[in-house]
Amino acid sequence: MRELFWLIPLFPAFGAAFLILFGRVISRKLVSWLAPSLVGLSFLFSLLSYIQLNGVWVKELFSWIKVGNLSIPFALQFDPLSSIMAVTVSGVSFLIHIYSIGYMANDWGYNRYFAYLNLFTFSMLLLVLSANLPLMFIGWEGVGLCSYLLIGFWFEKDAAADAGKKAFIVNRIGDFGFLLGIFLLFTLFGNLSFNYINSHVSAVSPGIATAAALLLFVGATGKSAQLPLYIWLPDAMEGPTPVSALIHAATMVTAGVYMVSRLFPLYQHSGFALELVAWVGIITAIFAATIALAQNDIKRVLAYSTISQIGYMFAGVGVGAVAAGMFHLFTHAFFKSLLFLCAGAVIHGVGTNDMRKMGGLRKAMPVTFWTFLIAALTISGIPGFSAFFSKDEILKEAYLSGHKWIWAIGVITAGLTAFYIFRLIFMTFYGEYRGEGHPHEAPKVMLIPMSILALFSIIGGWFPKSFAHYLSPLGYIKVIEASHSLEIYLLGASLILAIIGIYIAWLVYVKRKGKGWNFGFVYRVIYGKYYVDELYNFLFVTPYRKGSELINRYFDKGVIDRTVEGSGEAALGGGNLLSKLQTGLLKDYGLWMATGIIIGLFLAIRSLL
Amino acid sequence: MWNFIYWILFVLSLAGLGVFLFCRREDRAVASLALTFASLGGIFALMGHAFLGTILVMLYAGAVIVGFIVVVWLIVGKSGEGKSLVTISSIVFLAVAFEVIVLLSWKKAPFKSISFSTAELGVFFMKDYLYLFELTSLLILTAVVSSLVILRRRK
Amino acid sequence: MSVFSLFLLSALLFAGGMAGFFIRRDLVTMLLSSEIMLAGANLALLTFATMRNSIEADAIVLIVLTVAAAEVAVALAAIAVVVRRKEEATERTVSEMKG
Amino acid sequence: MISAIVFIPLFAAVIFIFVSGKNVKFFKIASLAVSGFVFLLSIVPFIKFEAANPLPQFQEFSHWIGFGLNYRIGADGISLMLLLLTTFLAPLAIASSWNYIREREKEYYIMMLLLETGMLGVFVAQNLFLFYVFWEAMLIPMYFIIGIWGGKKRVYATLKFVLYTMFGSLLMLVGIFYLWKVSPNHSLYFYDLYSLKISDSTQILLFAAFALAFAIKVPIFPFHTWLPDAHTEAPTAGSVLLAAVLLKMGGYGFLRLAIPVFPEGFRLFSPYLIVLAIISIVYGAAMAFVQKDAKRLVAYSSVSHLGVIMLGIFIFTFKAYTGGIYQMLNHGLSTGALFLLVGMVYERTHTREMERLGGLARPLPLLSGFLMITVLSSIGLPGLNGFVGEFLVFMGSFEANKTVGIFAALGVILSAVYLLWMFQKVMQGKVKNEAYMKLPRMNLREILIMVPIVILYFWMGLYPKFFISKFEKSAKFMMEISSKTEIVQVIDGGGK
Repeated sequence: MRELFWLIPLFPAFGAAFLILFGRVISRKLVSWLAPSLVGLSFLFSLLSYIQLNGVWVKELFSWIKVGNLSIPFALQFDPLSSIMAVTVSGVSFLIHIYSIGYMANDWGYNRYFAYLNLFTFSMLLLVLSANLPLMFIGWEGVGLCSYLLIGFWFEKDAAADAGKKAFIVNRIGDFGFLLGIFLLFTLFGNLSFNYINSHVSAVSPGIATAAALLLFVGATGKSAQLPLYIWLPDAMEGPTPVSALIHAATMVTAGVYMVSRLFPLYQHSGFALELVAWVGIITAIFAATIALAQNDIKRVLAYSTISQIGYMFAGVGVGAVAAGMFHLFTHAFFKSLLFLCAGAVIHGVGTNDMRKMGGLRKAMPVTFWTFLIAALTISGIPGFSAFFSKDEILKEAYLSGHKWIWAIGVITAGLTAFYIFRLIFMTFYGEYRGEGHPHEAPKVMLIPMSILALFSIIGGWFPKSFAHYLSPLGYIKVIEASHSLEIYLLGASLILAIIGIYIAWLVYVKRKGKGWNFGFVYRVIYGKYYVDELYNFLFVTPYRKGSELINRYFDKGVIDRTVEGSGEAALGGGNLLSKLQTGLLKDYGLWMATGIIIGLFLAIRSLL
Repeated sequence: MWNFIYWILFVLSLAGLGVFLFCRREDRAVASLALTFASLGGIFALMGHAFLGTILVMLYAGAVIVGFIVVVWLIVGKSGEGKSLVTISSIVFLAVAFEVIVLLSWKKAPFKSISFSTAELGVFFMKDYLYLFELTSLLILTAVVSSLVILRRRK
Repeated sequence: MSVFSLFLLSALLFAGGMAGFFIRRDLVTMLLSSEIMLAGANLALLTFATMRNSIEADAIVLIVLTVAAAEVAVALAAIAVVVRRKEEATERTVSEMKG
Repeated sequence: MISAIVFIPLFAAVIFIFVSGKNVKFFKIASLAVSGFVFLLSIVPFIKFEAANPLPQFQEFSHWIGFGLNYRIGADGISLMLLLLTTFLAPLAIASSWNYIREREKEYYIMMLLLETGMLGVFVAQNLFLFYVFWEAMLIPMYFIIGIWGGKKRVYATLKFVLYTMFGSLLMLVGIFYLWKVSPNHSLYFYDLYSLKISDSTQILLFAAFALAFAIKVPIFPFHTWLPDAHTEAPTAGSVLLAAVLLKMGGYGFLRLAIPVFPEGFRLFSPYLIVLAIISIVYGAAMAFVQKDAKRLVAYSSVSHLGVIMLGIFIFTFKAYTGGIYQMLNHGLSTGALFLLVGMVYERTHTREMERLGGLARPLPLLSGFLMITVLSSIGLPGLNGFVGEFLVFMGSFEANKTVGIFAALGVILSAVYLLWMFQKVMQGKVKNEAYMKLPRMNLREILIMVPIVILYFWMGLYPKFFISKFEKSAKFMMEISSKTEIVQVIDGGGK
């Protein structure tokens, strides 16, 4: 498989190209067979390569850009880190493809949808498997593009089109930082392949390394929706739910975490950058968790939960525990996409996103309810489920590596997570049904992938230790063995908080039917998402628009155009002025002649005098 | 004595000019010019260029001024004042008469300092500047013809 | 009969002619004053001819005279036409060429 | 060989004159055939071109007027690529105006062919005088194309366009006279001019003159006001060629003439020019964002993209220089395509006001697909052609000077903002008026116009080496000459 691993991204690429070109002519049946099978093939290949992997495989297909001292080969690399990502991405994508067959069954853009989904899988796999930064950048922007296309899939809805544009532009701002990071790294190292950078990182002063690392991190915050550039993810819920499940839960948003762990030596060398990553991660975690408390749209709650969980992963990597971070990423991919798929099933059944119009769906949608419950238990860190191991691994690493505050915030966020996820369950599945119509269970083609994912989210977390060992050949993975008692103490703390969270949720939403919980101002602020969107608009969007309008009307048309036309008119004016001389009166002409002669004579004679 | 005549001519010409400039009456002003030209002719003669003097007088004092008077009358005639015939003819006559006297005395032209005579002038023309001479004659011819054409009344 | 006085006369004639040209409004006077200017110039030319005793200058004076005469003839004809069409022949009438 | 390529359209145009204007079909097909044939012909030099030799190849020489004003044509790597860009786009532009131009087709196609000759001539001329002749000759057909077949305010726009450019090139003419006088036995051959010794102060003056002429043509920031007017009023094919090829002449002029012949002048002016280039990038993008008319938006977008190109050339590092030249080709393709598509929308909806357009993706799915890909290539999505050029330019400028690199890279965000905004306004959302639902789909001709361009997007994006290797050596050689480091004495005796 060593020779064929580079085929992994090419299957969906071929799928995407085929669907885009012939999308309009082939039947839906063919598409619903072709698209998932291609992604399945690449999942199979990545699984096989994962199994046979020994050391690091690099395959250069052709040299992409070669100008002067810059030479960027189109090279793919398969090593432990990218193997995990490849398997998760292709696996989740395969399941979601199958799920989408059911979900998008009666949509007129069916073929187009699967074309974009395949294109996305290709870009994500390219991002994950690339051996150097510019190639990763292709995948990086490729996923940005696909998220634009898929969020704005129902482009007739203005909200969706705006959300897609917003997502792309915010990503683009992140990519601006990423691009500058690439340039800086090139000026530093002269070669942009990961292995080269990781091995030569010590040759560079920490200061510049920090600058480069932070620039790349700007790109990561854009892509993984961390604090400054997270605003696009909640709006991205306008897109179809399987898209949110795949892109905004499992794969794309984790690209940032993957990039940081891929260039971990650079971050480690710079020291400060790593700290910043940890702190940004954990602050985003708690920030997003608080917002999720008060949202009424089921998908927005999950969106904020995603932001918060990714905050966890960044915190994990930030405190030096790359294995823990990646492990959480691995488990998160499964349970978060499951949450989204269940939400999709609920929406598919009820027809609306608003939780206030749901309730009591336990009886109507049993399978969805049970898978949803499993996922909820997982995310809140109940032992036995996968997230318990991965999240606590991160908290343990944080505590041990001296980041006490990060551990504390992490634990509080765990409590909040438990609260908002069970708030969601109680509002949708308990109490009586508040919406119209009669909710029906999702079709079988959607339930199968959900149950598979539920299975994964349970067993996924049972081998944390081997995960770290699997990654160790990368060299910068450290495995710390904590004393047994300390481990119990840490696990206990987060568990207790989780249970408290669940209890409060139960108390508020089941016993007192969810009416009592509004603390007035705090609620409104959280509900308004801290008015960050409005702030950004006020600070950036409107001044840019107004400023350009003003410049356009006054400066561009006014100043420059006027000068250009002005010079034209000046010539005309001059002409008119001169024509005034033509009075038609002989006397005037005689006068001009006389003066001319006299001046001439004077000049001639003057030389004589 | 000749100096005296010269100064008279000098003064007369300036007088003619003065009258021309400041006189209200068109025709009288034009007529006074005849006096100026006549006196100039005289000065020419005194200087020894009798031939030129006579041509000057004939051309200007005669043809030009008379022509102008005719045109002035055309204009004046339209505007009603016609009685000044007497004054005009008297001034013109005076000018011409005076000139004749001087020219008669050109034989002993006192200030003559040129060595060539009118004959030589003619020979000069005929010898090297014949074309130039013919050209001027052609010019005059065209002038006459064109003025006739200009004046022809459109049918 | 000093040469200076001759030059003085020609200068005066020329100045008078120019003044006439600018003061009076009607075309006839302007034409005449240009004639006077020409005569003044002729006089100066002649005095130089006599001083330098050059036959060519003399010839030129003659030719200038004849040409001036021709010019007057045409000018008069033009003025006559103007008069016939517009009754009065002042400067105003021929200012159609205004810019 | 190259003279044939340059003058075949001219001969065809002359023959067209004698054909009666009634059978319009003939003109449409014949002009397409001619320009198509010229394109095929231009592939031959591309293949036979040996990339290792940086000097102009396929040279042709004749005395023409003598006194140094002789006819010398040749193409080194850079001119060859621009030649190909022109011959590639001309047939597409002609094909796109088949049912766009309704009246006076005969004169229209004659003008298009004359324009093609003018454009080709500029890129292959090796003698400064010949360069100037083609430089001016190309203005005349453009004047008529905008003036006769343009929009409402066409006369104003075309006058402004021609006079503005003419004003610039007159200064250049003065420069040419000086060079003619100074150059040894009046040779105006480029490579003789490069080795010319001119005192620094005159170099600065001359550079200013040439730079102004080319800056107006590019256009760089303060001299750009003619472009939006010219574009909004020009017919589709006119603005395609105007944007895709004419604007490159400014850049080509800089790298071929202004910089190598007056390196001292360039050294003095380059910081200001770099600042102007960056302003063009940001300013063009900002202005594009607020335009109401789609074509004006695309016009301002080319101001922004040309800012990137000129930055590449002015910053004068090898990567940025090559990137700038490569970006010329990309911009030609993507902006040309943008104009073609806006033209197609205009043909159907007869309006370019973005407020009145909307939701066209439903009735015109294929067109919105093409527009999507073109917008992505123009934004510089990695994997497409725009990215390679911009990446090289930004990397080169970042290497030379960090702040310049950062400001320039800002353009990446801004271009995404206005182009996506335009795409959303035109294609997405609800259809504003019902008539648009029944708009005619893209017919075969339009598809055949767009398909080669899209193929090139991917080809130039994923395998740029195929193109870059052709002009890389010439670019390096041009830079060496311009920095007067060591004149590689390989100049072949330079014919007089």
